[in-house]
Amino acid sequence: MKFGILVNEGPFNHQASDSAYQFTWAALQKGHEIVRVFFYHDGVNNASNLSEPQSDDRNLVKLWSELGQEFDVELMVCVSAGLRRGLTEENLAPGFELSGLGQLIGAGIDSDRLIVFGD
Amino acid sequence: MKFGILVNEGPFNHQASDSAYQFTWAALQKGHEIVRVFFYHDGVNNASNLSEPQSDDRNLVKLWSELGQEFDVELMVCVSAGLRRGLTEENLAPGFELSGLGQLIGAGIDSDRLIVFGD
Amino acid sequence: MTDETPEEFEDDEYVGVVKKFMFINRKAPYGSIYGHEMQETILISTAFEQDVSVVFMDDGVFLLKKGHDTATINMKNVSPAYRAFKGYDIEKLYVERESLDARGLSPNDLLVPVEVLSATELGDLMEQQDIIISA
Amino acid sequence: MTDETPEEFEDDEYVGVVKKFMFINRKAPYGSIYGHEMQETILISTAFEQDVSVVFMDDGVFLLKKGHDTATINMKNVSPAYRAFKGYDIEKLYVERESLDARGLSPNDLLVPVEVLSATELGDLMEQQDIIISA
Amino acid sequence: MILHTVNKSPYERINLDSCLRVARIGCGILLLEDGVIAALATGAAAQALSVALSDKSVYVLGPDLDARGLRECDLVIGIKIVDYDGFVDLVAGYDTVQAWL
Amino acid sequence: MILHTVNKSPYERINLDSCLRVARIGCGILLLEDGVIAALATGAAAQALSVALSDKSVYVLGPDLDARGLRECDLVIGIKIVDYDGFVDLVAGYDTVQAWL
Repeated sequence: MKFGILVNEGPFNHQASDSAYQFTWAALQKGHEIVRVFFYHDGVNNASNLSEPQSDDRNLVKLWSELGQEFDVELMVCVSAGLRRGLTEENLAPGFELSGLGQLIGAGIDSDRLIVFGD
Repeated sequence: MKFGILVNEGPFNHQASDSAYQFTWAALQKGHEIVRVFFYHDGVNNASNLSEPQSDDRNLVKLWSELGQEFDVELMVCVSAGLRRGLTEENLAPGFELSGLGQLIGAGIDSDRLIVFGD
Repeated sequence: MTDETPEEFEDDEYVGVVKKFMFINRKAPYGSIYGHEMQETILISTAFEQDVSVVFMDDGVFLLKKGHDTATINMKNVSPAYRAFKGYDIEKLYVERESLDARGLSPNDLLVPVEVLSATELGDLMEQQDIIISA
Repeated sequence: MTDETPEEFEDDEYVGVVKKFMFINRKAPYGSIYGHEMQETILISTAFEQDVSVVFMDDGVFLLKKGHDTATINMKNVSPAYRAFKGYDIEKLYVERESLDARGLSPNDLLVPVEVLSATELGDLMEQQDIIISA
Repeated sequence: MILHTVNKSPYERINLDSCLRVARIGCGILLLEDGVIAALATGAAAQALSVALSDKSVYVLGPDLDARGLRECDLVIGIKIVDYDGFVDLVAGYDTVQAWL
Repeated sequence: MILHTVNKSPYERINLDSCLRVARIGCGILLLEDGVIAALATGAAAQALSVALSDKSVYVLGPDLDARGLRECDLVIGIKIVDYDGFVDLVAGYDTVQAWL
């Protein structure tokens, strides 16, 4: 089955990105297709290659980045929400790309299910 | 009177930084002293010089930055919360500085009142 | 309102696919950005010619309250974008009756015409959707 | 637990100034980071030799719940830091009775000894503070 | 006495309830941001605020009321409207501030 | 039918109430993140969930229960525990997902 994922919060203040990551990972392990993970609102902060979590804590930017590359999953960051929050091409972690908000609607059209994670 | 200000959220998802800014501005206009504005949790994102809000919207990073310089107010960003969220010396807006969390306690000791703004 | 114009998505990739999209607004304006940024999502969706419904419930009904004056908090007023919805053919606007009643509000307090649904009717409408985006 | 050791603040600047600091935790663990990052603030405060009280109320009582197992959500367990509080001489821990009762919890469910206060007693204690930091 | 600040709507979160449970006689309560919604006379928090007004002062931040399209005549009687200047004066006038985030 | 997800505690926010008001017979409700707190048999949401269980399915995410020190024996009877794999199966099994954020 085809899933689209929307992440509305950054990797620290809320659990949204953790839950989205765990869900996405489990879905891939079960053989489902992830059409796209779209990052909106403060969710764009999940794509920042400047983030350096404590060494004994999980690193969600790295986890998403690796998942995106290993499973060839599109990790799309809303360009206008990102611009406001300081996300540019230069500080995107590998595997993430900036895109228009239309790609969120596209994810809804192309997916059998869209699942939203937020605060 | 001496005020300390704590800001726990970034400049977009929540109104906390707006309220803190308006309060701080009003306090300065009334002749009060702002001992320190301390940015913690996602509040560190208020210091990012990479942030580019829409042209017709307020720019809280710039507003804080200007207030800090014009009134010589300490704008201190928790270095460890900042590191996790990608805030480093290189992307601090003018007037902000990275500091240890002890400066929050110091603000409490040095102020007559500490006011917390968050989600 | 948005940095992107809907026009830039007018390609042929999605021609013919029409899904029922529902956008649900449940949070008050200004205290958080969700309603405001959701407006951009809703406007962009019009370029894809989908079957779009927009719901306001819980404190989301305050997004449509008449008389927002944001000058003294120095934030952008969300009202003009809702008034512009009609021009983008976004006409299916629903408000939950229970949310209005609990707040002592009536449809006359709202700045655009809406259809008022009971929680049960709203639940039935939700069940007909293909995609639900909430914030 | 924290990147900074309290020791680095052991300068003489604040010697002799002792204020009553109260830290109030009202949010559940893991769903948001506030309780977790508040631990760092509380630990740092010990270097300043202030009169520190820590309150757990509303869903903040779950921060102290015994038996947290965070392996399957891949997040850091908040429990060890609370157990370490005693070693930092953070011994004034208060829990609101009404919050425990509403959740069907008792002090035996908590991983460290606490003093249970009624809402009224907690209000009186709050009124004695110089600085209150909440999140 | 404490100045309690409440920045969340009573329809979204329980913050105001917690504040009112703990707040002592003579204290102040300032509603700001989405918290101003609690001040509506037609709303679900009106009764609790009326009770609170018998032995506490309740304030609401005018700029946040204006932003959300709410007016003075919509409010529970006895609640005082302040602007940011008034907010500053309240903080200076009470002894401590507790934010119910 | 819809799978409703609720990620907030019923003691902090009104999300579960809103979900239960709108949710139709036969739908599924998944409690996750701080939302798992609602599933406690000794808690204030127990009664509402028991009623919901008469014509709806209620699930709780096990990893989030474990993290918060809650166990299966603490839960309202009838609520089913799922892991992330089970979460994926639920999403696939219901027709749509509505997140009560």
